[in-house]
Parts: sequence; C-alpha cells; structure tokens
Amino acid sequence: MRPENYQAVNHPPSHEYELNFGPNHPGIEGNYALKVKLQGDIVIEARADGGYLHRGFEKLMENRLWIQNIALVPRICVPDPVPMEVCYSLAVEDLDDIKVPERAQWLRVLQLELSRIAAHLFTFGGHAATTGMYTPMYWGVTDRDLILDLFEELTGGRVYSIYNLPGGVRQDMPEGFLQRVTQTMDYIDGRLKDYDNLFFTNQIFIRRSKGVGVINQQQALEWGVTGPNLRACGLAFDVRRDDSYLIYDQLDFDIPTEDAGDAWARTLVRRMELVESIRIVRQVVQALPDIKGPVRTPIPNPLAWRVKAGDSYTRVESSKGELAYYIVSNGEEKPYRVHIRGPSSMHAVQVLEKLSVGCRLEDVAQTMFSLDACPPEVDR
Amino acid sequence: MKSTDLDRIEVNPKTMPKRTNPLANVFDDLVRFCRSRSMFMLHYCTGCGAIELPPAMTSRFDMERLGIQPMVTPRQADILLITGYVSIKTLKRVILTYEQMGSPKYVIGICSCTVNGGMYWQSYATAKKLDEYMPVDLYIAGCMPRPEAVIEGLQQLMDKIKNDQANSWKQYYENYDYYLGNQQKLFGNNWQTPTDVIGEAEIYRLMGPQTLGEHTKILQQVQKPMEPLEMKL
Amino acid sequence: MSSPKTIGNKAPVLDYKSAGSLLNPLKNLQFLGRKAITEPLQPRLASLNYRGFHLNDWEACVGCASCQKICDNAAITMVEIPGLKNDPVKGIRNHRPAIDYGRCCWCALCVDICPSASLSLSREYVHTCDQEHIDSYFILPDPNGMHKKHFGQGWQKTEHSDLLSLTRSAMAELEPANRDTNFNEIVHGFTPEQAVVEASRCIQCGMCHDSCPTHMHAPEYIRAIWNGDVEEAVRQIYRTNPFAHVCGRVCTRRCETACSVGIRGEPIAIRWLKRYAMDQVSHDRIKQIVKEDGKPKASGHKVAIIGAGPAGLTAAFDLIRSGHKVDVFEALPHAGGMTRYGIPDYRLPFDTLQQDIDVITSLGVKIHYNCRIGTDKTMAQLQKKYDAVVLAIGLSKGRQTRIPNSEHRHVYRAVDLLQKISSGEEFELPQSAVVIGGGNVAMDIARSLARLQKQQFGEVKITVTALEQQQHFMADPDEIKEALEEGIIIRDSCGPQGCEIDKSGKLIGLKTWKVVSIFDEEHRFSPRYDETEETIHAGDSVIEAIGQFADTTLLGEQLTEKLEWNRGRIKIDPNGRTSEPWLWSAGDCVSGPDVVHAVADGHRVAASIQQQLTIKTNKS
Amino acid sequence: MNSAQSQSLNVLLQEIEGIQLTHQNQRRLRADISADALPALLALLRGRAGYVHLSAISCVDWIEDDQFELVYHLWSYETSILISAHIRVARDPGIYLSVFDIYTPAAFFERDIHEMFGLYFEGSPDMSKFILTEWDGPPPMRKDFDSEQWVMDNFTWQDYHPDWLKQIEQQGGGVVKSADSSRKSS
Amino acid sequence: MANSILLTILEVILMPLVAFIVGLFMVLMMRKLAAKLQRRVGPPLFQPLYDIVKLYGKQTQISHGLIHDIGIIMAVGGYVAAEALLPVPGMDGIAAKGGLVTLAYLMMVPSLGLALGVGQCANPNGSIGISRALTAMLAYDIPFIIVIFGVAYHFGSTNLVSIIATQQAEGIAGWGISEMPILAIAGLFALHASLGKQPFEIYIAPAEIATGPMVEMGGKFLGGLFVMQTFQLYTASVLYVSLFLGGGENWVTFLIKCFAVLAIPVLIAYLFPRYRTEDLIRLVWKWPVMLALLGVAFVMN
Repeated sequence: MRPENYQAVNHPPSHEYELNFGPNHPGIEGNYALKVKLQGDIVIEARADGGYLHRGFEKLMENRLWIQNIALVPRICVPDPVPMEVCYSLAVEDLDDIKVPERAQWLRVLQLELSRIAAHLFTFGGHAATTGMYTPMYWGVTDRDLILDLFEELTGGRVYSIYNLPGGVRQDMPEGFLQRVTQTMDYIDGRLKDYDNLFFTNQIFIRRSKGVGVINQQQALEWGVTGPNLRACGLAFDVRRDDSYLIYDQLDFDIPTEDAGDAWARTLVRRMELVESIRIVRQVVQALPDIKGPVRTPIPNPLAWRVKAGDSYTRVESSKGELAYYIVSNGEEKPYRVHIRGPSSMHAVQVLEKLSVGCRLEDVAQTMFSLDACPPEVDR
Repeated sequence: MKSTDLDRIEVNPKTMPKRTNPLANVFDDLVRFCRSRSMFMLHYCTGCGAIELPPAMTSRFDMERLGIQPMVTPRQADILLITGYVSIKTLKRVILTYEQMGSPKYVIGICSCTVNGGMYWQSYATAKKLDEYMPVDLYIAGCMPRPEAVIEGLQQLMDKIKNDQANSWKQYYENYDYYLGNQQKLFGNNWQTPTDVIGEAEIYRLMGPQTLGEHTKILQQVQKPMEPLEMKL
Repeated sequence: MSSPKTIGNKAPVLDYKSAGSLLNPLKNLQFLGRKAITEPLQPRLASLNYRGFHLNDWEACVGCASCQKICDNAAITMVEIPGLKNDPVKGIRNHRPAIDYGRCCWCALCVDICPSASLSLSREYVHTCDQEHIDSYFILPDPNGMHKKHFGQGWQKTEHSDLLSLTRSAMAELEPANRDTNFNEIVHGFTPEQAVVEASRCIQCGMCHDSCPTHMHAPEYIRAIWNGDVEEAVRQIYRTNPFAHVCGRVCTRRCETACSVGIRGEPIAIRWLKRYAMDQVSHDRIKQIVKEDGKPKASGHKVAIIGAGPAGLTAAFDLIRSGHKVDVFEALPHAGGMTRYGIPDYRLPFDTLQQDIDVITSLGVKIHYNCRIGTDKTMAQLQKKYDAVVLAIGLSKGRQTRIPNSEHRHVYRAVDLLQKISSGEEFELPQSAVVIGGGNVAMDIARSLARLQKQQFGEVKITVTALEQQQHFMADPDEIKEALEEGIIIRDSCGPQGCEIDKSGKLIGLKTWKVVSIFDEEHRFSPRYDETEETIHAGDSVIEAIGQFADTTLLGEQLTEKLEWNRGRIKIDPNGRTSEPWLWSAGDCVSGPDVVHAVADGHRVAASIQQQLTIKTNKS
Repeated sequence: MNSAQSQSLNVLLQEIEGIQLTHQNQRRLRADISADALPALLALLRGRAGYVHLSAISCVDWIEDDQFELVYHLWSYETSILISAHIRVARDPGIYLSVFDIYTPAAFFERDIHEMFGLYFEGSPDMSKFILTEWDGPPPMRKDFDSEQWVMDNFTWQDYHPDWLKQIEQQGGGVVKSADSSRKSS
Repeated sequence: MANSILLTILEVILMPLVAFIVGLFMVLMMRKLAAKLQRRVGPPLFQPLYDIVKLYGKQTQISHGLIHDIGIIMAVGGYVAAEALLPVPGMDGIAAKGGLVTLAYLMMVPSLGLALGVGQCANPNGSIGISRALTAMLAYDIPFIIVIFGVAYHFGSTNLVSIIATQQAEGIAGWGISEMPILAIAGLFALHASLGKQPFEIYIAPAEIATGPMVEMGGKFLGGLFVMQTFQLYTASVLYVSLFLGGGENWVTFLIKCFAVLAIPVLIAYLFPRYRTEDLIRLVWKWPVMLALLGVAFVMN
C-alpha cells in the first residue's frame, strides 16, 4: 500500500528511466501527476495520473438541491470558476424554460470576460515560471488580483463569486462599478506593453516554446482539442460565436488564431484573446447603463423547486476551452445526473500524454502549462 | 545509482536533555527567532485554497516580507499548508510528505474542509478531519481564506514558534499510534510509509506511552523493508 | 437596443516576429525605479457586500431554521437558548442558528433565504485558531460579530437576492358584482397548478404547527400537496382535525399569522391549501382514508355528548375511534352548531359542512337531532346511562349592549338573525340596519343582510359600527375588504350610546360617541369617549354583534349548584374535566369562539375521557 | 446554419434504421436509436456530415429501468448543430462497444464511465483506473451507491463544545437535534 | 617572521568570515533586486542569515551516507579555501602563494563535491541536476580558463596580488576592463554562467527537475548549500573585480565594485527564462569562447 511514486525504482539496464511529475512538483499545474519514461532527455512514454483532486462532484450534485449546487460548481475549476456557474445556470434555465432578464445577461458576460482575463493572466505566469522566468508570474498574479478586487466588489467573493443563479444574477452592481472596471481595463491595457517586452517578445522564451508540443489541425480535431489550443492550430472556432449564448451575438469581437499549433502559438492566442476580452468588457461597460430592468427572474422557493424533467447539453467557452454541462432532470428537487465536460479532460490526459512523447524533459512542464490544463476540472 | 538506504538520522546534540552551557537558552531563543522569521513552505497545492497562495506569495501581498518562501521538496520545507480538502489519494501523499519533512515542522490547515469536511462532507473521496491524520498547528478559517487572512495566520504561527508554542510535530511522535490508527482505518491495514517514524521517535527521545500500540503492531507485522520496484508504467 | 459594435479598438496584432529584440526584456529595468505595489501587512477592509463571517440580529430572528435547510453543507445547527422569547402563536422560537466554520462555504444562501432578514454576513474575514481552540470554529452568530469587533455589514439581503417568493399564488374569487345578491361561495379555491405553486412557497419551518391550537400537521400536508399527493395531505389533515372542510374555509388561521414567510411577505395560504386538498379528494375516498386505521376493538363504554358542534363532534370522532359508543344530542335539526347556524353560506356552504359531519357519522357516531337536554332528557339520566358526558353546548345566546332603548323590538342579536337566515326561517328584513361590533359575526350578519337587501330592495343600507379602529377590528381583513366591496359602510371608533327612537316609537338609528381609548392603563376594558363627537347612524333596526354566551339552563338547578364556576363559565381543569368526575366540558362554552379551538378542545376532552375510561377498564 | 443543411442532415439521418429525431432547439438535435445502430450512426455522421468533434459521452444510470443511458454529444463545425445520440444499454452485464476507432476522445470518456459506473467498453484502448486508483468500493456514480452513508460509516465529525454552548446547556437549552423535534407535539 | 605567519593565519581565518558576511548581503541584494523588478518589497535585511541559522537549527538531519556528508563539506570547503586565495583590501592571505590556477581549480571543487554528495541521494532529479550542473561547468569553464589565461598573459603573472597591484598603479586606464574589454565581456559571460542564473539556470530548474541537486537536501545540508551560495556569489564577483576592475583600493570602492558586478547577472536573471541544456552549451561555447579567444588574440598582440 505504498504509493508507487515514492518508491525507489530499480532501473532496467538501459538508458531508460522514469520520472514523476507530480503530484507535488512545481512543474505540474495543481495537484496532478504525469509519469514519464525517458531515454536520455527524451520522453518515450507518458502516463497521466489524476484523481488527486477528485471530490465526486457529479455524485454530490445528485444529492443537493438545484440551488445548492450553485455554491458547489465554481469549485470544479478553481482558476476560472465563473464559466462553471454560468454554464450550470444556463443549463438549468434551459431545462426549466426560465428567461433571463437582459441586464443579467450583460452582467454575466461582464463577469465571464473579466474571469477570462484573470485566468489568462494566471496562465501566462504559470507558463513563464515553467521556463524559469518568475517575474511574469509575480506580475500576472498581481494584476489578476485587481480583477479579483472587481469580483469582490460585484459579487462579494474574490474567487468563488457564487453570483449566478438560475434566472439571473444575485445582486445588481454597486454604484460606480463600471468606472472602476474601466480603470482596471485601462491599467491592464497599459501593462500589456510591459508584458510584451518581458514575455511575449522575449527571444529566449520564444526559442524555448517554439516547436514545443506541436499539434497540427488534423490532430487537433481528432484529439478533441478545444478553446485557445484549437485556435492556435488555425481553426477559428469559438463557442461564443458559433454556438452563441447570452448576448455574445450582439458583441463585436474577433477570434484570434495562430497557425503553428505549438506552445508559443497557444500563448500568443491567449495574449490576443486578452485584448479581445478587454474589448468586450469595454463594450459591456458602455452598453450596461442603458439596459434597465431586473437582474433576476424569480425562481420558486429554492427549498421546493422542481426543475422540469428533461435533459440539456449546454456549452460555454471557458478560458480553457469548451465547457459543457449535461444535466438530466427527472422533475425532482435534485438533479438526476450532472455530467461535466471540462475542457481539460481532453487536454490534460490524452493530448498531454501524446504531446509529451518525443518531447524533451525540459519541455514537459511547459507543454502542460501551454495547454492550460486545469486538473480539478479533470478530476471533478 | 544505488538504491536508497533507509534514511539515517543524525541527532542534533541540541536536543539532548543535559545542557550545561549557560548560553543555551539564549541560543535556543535565537534559533526559535530565526525559525519564525524564515519559514519555507512546501509548494504543494492539495486543494482549491491553493489558488489564494499565489496572490499571497506574489507582489501584492508579498510573503517574502515575512521570510516565507515556497520550497519545492519536503526535505527543504518547514511548513506544510494543507489548502482545503484532501482527497484520500492525496492524503497518502500528504502523510508521506509530512513524514519526510525535517523537524521542527508545522502544519497549517486552510479552509473549512480541513476542519470538518467542508463543502465535501458528503463526498466519498475526501478525508474529513485533517487532525486525525497529522497534528495541526494552526487553522485558518474561510472558503477559501483571502491572502490577507493567510498572511495573518502565518504571522500568528510566527508568534507561536517564537514563543515555543508550536510543537505539534512532537505530538506526531508521541501519539503515533493514534495517527497511524486513523491512517490504517482509511487506507487499510497494509498502509506503510518509507519513513521509520518509531525509530525517529526513539532518537528524538519522543517515545511516549502512546507512540506504540495496537496499530503500530499491525504496521510492524506488515512492514516490508524498502526494496526497489521493477520499473513499470 | 443600439448595437455597440463600434466600441473598442481592434486587437493590435502583436508583431512578435520583428519586434523581438533580445534586449527587449531589459526595458523592464525601469521597474527598479518604481515603487512597490505591495499592500501593507494589515488586512484590508473588504468590499461593501463581502461575504465574510456571519451576523445574526437576534431581535429579528425567529428561529425558523430555513437557513439550516438551505445550507449546502449541513453547517448550520439550531440551538435552543432558554432566555429568549418563545412565542409559538406569534411564530417566534427561541432557537438561533449556530454555524460550523468547518463546513461553511460562505455562499450566503442562508442570508438570501432568511425570512426575517436577520442573517447577514459581515466584512470580517480573518479567523485563525490552533488545535486546542478548534471549538471556536463553531459559532453562534450575533449582531456583534465573531470577535466582537465591528467590521460593518457585508452581504445583505436585497430585493434582487431574496430567494423567498413573498406573494401568494393568485386564486379566483367571485367579483363583488357577482356575489352581492346570492349566497354562493365567494372563494373558488386553488386549481391544482395554483395549489402546487402556493405549496412550493412553504419553507417547512413548522411555525404553523406550533401555533395551531390543534397542532395540525400543516408542513406535512403542504409538502404532500406540493408532491401532488392530495390523499396523503388528507391523511395528514385528519390526524388532528375532523373538521377539515370547515377549517379549510372559515378557520381563524393562527398558522398564517405565525407563518415565517409572512414576516416580510404574504404568508402561505395554509387555509386554502387545506381546502384544496379536501376538495380534490372525493368524499367517499376521504371516508376510506379516515377508516384506514381499521375498526377499533369495542371497549364497552358509552359516552354522551351534548351539542353536535365542532367540539362535540371532534370528541365523538376521537372517542368512537377508540372503540367507545358515542351518542350525540343536538337540540336543533342539523348538526354543526355555530358552523351551521352562525356562518353564512357564502363562506361555508352547508353541504361541505355536511361532508365533514358525514365522515364522523360514518364512523358510527349517532346524533340524536332535535333532542334538547333539559327538556327531552335530563342530565341525571345521561349521568346514569353513560360512562362520561361531554358538555359542548357552545355559545348560542347573543350578548346585549344594554344601552338605552336596546330592548326595542327592532334591536336584534346577530346570532339569532344568522340562525334564522341559515335555517330559512321567515323574518322581517330591515330596510336599513346598524350593526354594533367589529368581529367576524358582525361582518357575517352585515354581509348576509346586505345580500338579502340587495335581493329584495336592490340596494344595501348597512352600517357597521365598532369601538376599535378599523385596523384593529377582530374581523378578518379579508372580510372587511369584501364587506366594503359589497357596499357596507364601516364606521370605526364609535361607542354605542343608545338607540334613537322617533315619536312613533320607530327605531331611527344608533347614537354613538367617538372612542378615545378602549383600555385603561391596566389594560382593563374601560372605553373613554369624546362626547362632543356624537353621530347618529340612521337605520330602522340595530343589530348587536358584540359577543355570545352559553345557555346553561340545561344543567338544571341541582347540577348548576354542584358545579364549580369561574366568572360565569363552568370551571374545568386543563383536560376539560369539570368538578364533577363524569362531566367534561369543551368548545366555545369553555374556551374562545373559534372552530379550531373547539376542535382542539374536543381532542383534549376525548383524550382525557379515554385516559379515564382506560383506568376504569383496567380496574374492572 | 441554414434550413437546407438541416434538411439534408435529416435526410441523411433517416438512413439509420429506427432513428427518432427530436429538434430541441435550433442547435440541438436529439437522436434516439438502438444500441446496435450507434456505431453506424457515428460513422455516418463523421464520414458524411462533418461531425468530427465528439464533445462528450455522458452516462446516466436509470436504475429503475435497469439500464444505462449513454449519450454521445457530437458537434459539427460545418452545420453547427449539436447532435445528442441517446442509447440504452442493459445495466447487467454492462458491456458496450467502444467507439474509439471512430472518435479518439472517446477513450477518456469511456475510461471515465468505466470507473464511475462500471460499464465496460469492449475495444477501448485503456480501461484501467484513472481517478479512482485507490478506491476499492463499488463504482461510485451508480445510483445504488449511497455516498453519504458511506461517509457516515467511515468518518467521524468534529465534536464541538465551545464555552457559549456550555453556558446555554447549563441554562437548559442546547443543540436542537433535528428540525422536526423542535416542533410542539399535538 | 613569526608575526607574519601569525598574521597570515589570522587573515586566512578572517577572509572567509568576511566573505561570508559580504556574501550574505549579496544574497540579500539579489533577492531585493528581484523584488524590485517584481514590484514588491522583498525580504528583510537579515533574511539570508535567518535562513541559514534556521536550517542549521533543524532537528532532523537526514543524511544519505558518508559521501553525502563529505560532498557538502567539499562544496563549502572548496569555496572557503578559495576565499583565502582572493585578496581583499588590507588582506592578501595566501593569495600571493596560491595564484590564479589554484583558484580556478578550487572553484571547480564545489561542483564536484556536490556531484558526489547528490549522487548518493539516489534521487533521479538530483542526478539529472548534477549531470546538468557538470555539463554547465564544462560549458562555462572553457571561456573561464581562456579568460584567466588571457589575463595572466597580459599581466604576465598568475599572482592575483601583483595583478591587482599592476592595475591599481595605473588607475582606471590600467584596469583590466580598459585594457582587455573583449576579455572582460567574455569574463562577464562566464561569470554569469558560473553563477547558474537564468538564462543559464539549467541545473536548479524547479519546474523540470524539482531544484535538481537540492532535491534531497534538508536541514544542515541545505544550510550548507545556502552558505555555499554566499561564498559563490562572493568569489565570483571578487575574482571578476580583481581581474578586470582593479581590485579594491579600499573597502568602499571594493564593495561597490563587487556588488555592481554581481548586479548585472542578477538583473538579467530575473528578466529571462532558462535555456535548454544544449542551447546553453551551444551559446557558451560559441560567443564567450569566441570573444575570449579574440580577446586573447588582442592581448597577445
């Protein structure tokens, strides 16, 4: 009963040896493990090992009221919790035919895009740290914190906002909030130049990340790659545009793509998405004052709320890729089944295993971070 | 490369009971002060509370002001932050990690989940009370606690270390049977770790009446000497 | 809306291919000259709606435990605190939530559901403790905050975040125009959809159960209705109340006063839900449900009950199910007592009342109609023939004001008139009338007369006068509202001083003075008037609806002497037993005038008799 | 997407025997088919309708029917319609065919379903455990596994007894055991 | 004579002590500069000392055998010995007797000692780390030796004391950096690489091999490595100052020069990621070696 990764390994008489990345390893995102078998410096086999963050969300959700699950869902993806809430709410609204007031939809988009910016800033930092450059991490996390301040003001919570309920959002925004959003966006806009200098145009970083973990278009489609990782292979697909939800069809934004499909391209796509998200936030900030009305459609007493029987497959675009909830209701107070399709369930397992093979020991961590895999989402 | 020898422990003479040096107390105070001002925390994200550690470490809340730095391996670290729920699979690793850390070591339980199961009290996959498996020096409330709360908690731990109140690591040796019993209850009777806790307790002179008991008996029966495994994936 | 398509710049494409000089990162050496952005070590003040540690306003909290129910993590336990106010009638318990911070996730759903809006979260967020003080993770939130330090309120309930539905499900009623000439039932009752929606509003706090005199299982039957299982609802209703149809229509519903949802909104329509459940199930099925317990073993004891009103019949219902033989003696031709003869048809149709009585008689209760004790049979006979006798004679006589000229023949007692109306007796319908009293009986008689007047004369000329101000009337607010809709004039704060009679001896109206106060400093009834404000309310008859009293002549002189009395009422012990060991008394004649109290009383004496008879059986 | 595409998709899908199509909304199409016909449907969709993206495979345990429902969510970047193909498989013995040969991502979902529900997929490349490697109980997502009960059997909870509670207990109060016991009895 | 021997012994004891104290502040400066670039406050003044005292105060000292212990002693000892060969203002120690070649040799000892010690830990991360460290050493030692050769050739001496004296005699114009600018640049490269800071930080690489050689070190052993780091920073910067910046006329200018020299690689380190191993070798064998050879060519002309 001794966990295997702590056991000394009797190496076969060859140049092959085994290394554990994780669960306690700075080169792994969160609490996750990747076992690699190396020949010299080259990985010849990789196996992902998850479940360190497994909490059994899908089971827990079957045991809780529809509304109680709202407090539970953001925890599924810790770095980017907002899409989880929104997606769950959208799915329940779809099941129970609840119309969300327009103002609530705009507020949700505002929150979603802020969350995307925060998540991307976090990812850059992590990615840079895997290559030994810590300053972007210090900067990125700090600048992300400014967005958390906005969340705190809007929703009362820094990370887990628990702001969305089926039917809308829980509170209207406080006074002067949009002004502070604009200030923060201006600040981040201004900071981008520093990030470019430090990180995105850093020749050594480019040298490190170019050609690492290359996915071509064909493979991306075959492996189920989604989100920025897919767009880095030259495919302009975005759930926000192509399977539109909320009021994204009223917004003007581009879908940035890159063709190389390597770690560098993925980082660059995120960098450009950051700008797009700021653009969306600015549009929302300009439009929101003119959109009056309630922020929530009342739902029945949550202690005795039965959602109509049926099933719904609802997708949103999280910062990691395509996030989907499959919810089955049998007309009871609790969901009958919730299946969460986290984008990382593809990226962190199959794709990572495939990309790791043939890659250098130095680049294993970078590959994982460039895929922006989120282990709690895999483990659920 | 040779396979691992069982860890050999050297005893720091300072822990020996007889002390004749009149400056010993001053020296002890100095060491404790330095311990409190230099805490290396293990970089291990066990749960979701870990998301508030990067802000606490980075520029905005800058833990390094207090001499706290993240460290990569348990050997180097002094504090183990259990950031939220520990799934049973993680708990095994956490216990191994804890045992590998050098004494004195401190455990901080962050978030609700480490106290009474938190959000995941119904979950089959997470352990509920951290203090059943290892002694905890400090709890920080919140789900998850903000970076300020984490820093406040770390400052309290610093005070406790300075005042010689953070000695929970001794409890692990003194009550090893209790902790091992809970571990066995959760992981099965075949559970064992590569660290020879009983041996360490003897060397540290921390053998208490509760160090040995029925659970350690089971351990001694099933314990296999460390031997290298065949390489497999 | 206008499309914001023009906002925002196009993403500037990062020219990384050419801009990438190796020395680019060195541009950031500028930060050597900039100030650090690190926050001070002191924790910052959290945002205005931060979800920090809990606060609870103990004054406002009623201990309903909804926070416990909505909590995701079973973090909330209710703690009984003896020193606090505990008033089930007002819907206040001395329970307060205690929160386990080893479970809490600060989602604030407890705040959003709190019916009394007493819970809120503060802006405080730092709490640490060591293993010995782990008990500090279990806190009893109060207004002072976790560490008795003021951090200000964070997340509070707002109209947006409120999770309770505070308005009732709509229910169809007869419009005033369609009801003022007939005695058709005004309220239609819920449709199944409406009932389920209404039932879903319930937060299952059980305050209604505590406040109900007979402790009806309202949370259970409301839950059953919500589940669509009306038969289960009926089963739950019959656990404590055989007058389900009646109480589903005319109950004074203290439950709804106590209802937690009613603190900030409209209470759950518990009465209408009960009525809905009863109406949904067929009469025959109800009878089956009542008999589900099986036929009891005959005990061989016999019990006589005088008066077939709610109290008497409830006692009969209980006793017959315990296996005793029960005979009910009713002086009038129909059972139901005041519910039959006092409550007008438009509030309680006779046939629904009859259904309740039919359920009881179907169990084997024998009702002897037109059998007046004292004339047809004497108490002594009953004492001899039966093991126990229950006196449930109700309040059949109307009280009189004894103001000048009140003995005029056009001054009536409301109960007498109501009895005449409901039994279809002929009587002289006054063209215009002044009613004295602000209770439900006053409204009943006023509205009944109004209907008859409208039928007969085409217009309503009725004035209701009462001592109290209108908002303090004893009558239901709904009744007052409907009375006004039906054209009745209400004059409040009017103390009757005498009936005005013209020279021909014809009654022309009622003289009243303005009431200054009703009670004196010691809260005794002692009205004071402003004599300068005198009003004469025109009317050719005056109806007194100021209360009723029991007609105890049936007891006979001997028994009357023997019994102990308490301020004009028969003295009873807490179980309803009089000073005579064979005689119990229940209902309006010993407790207040209200169906549900009468039912509770009926249960009480039945239980006492059952206990007594069991002792007797065991002895023999 | 336009109606012509939708039309042609409908026509195409009619090739599968016994298929039942329901348009849930503009972008969601539900297809109920027999378990035998699923591989053919997937092959058809992938080969001829551009459904290259398997978004997810969901499993639902309909314990009362003694069946597992498998839902294959497929997305086409061309038609922009999400097709959910629903099939039912007997709970016992719980074996079905892998679609790994048609869709690579199926491997992860099938592995996940196998460890969570115990439904075995023949032909899937890897049916070993991934998340629950150190779990030896029954597949936890099955409806007959009661997670809360398992927790109650295996864990204890904090036994708080703070000073304020002691004080209240001295006065005769204390923790209310259950919500219902706080009610008055009739 | 006896006096001078006594003095030398005193100096030999004092010089490593001074090196240690200066080294502590160098560590502090390194961390403070990083903090500054990262826009934060950074550690307090005595933080490096706290760390070392704390590490030595740890009760558990997990050793992996005798070689492990000896390895660390070698690592620290190599530097301690090197300090005695590095003249500082007022103290020459045994520099006059040792010379550059001995110094260069002593500076390799720590890496070898570490290799011995870490090899004993049987942790694959450590082994990879140490193999990378030796690779890196192989890379930066070539330009380093060439630079030393060039300097020695230029001054016609391997005696540091006389090299310093020569430079100081001619003022700034006589400094190595003015006379041999190309060699100085190559030397800076080698210095940077020998410190193992980004972009040459291949053997610590937490995200790849979990801090490599340090992976199994705890307590005293880690403390030993921390002490070694202070000596390493000191040795590298003082050597560079002695070779190219005219050594120390007095303590003030000496320390300013040392800290300034050290600041350059430190500042670069926090703005760049690390290279891959082969990139490092390619880079270091290409540019610094080329520059160094060019410099030597100039010197020899």
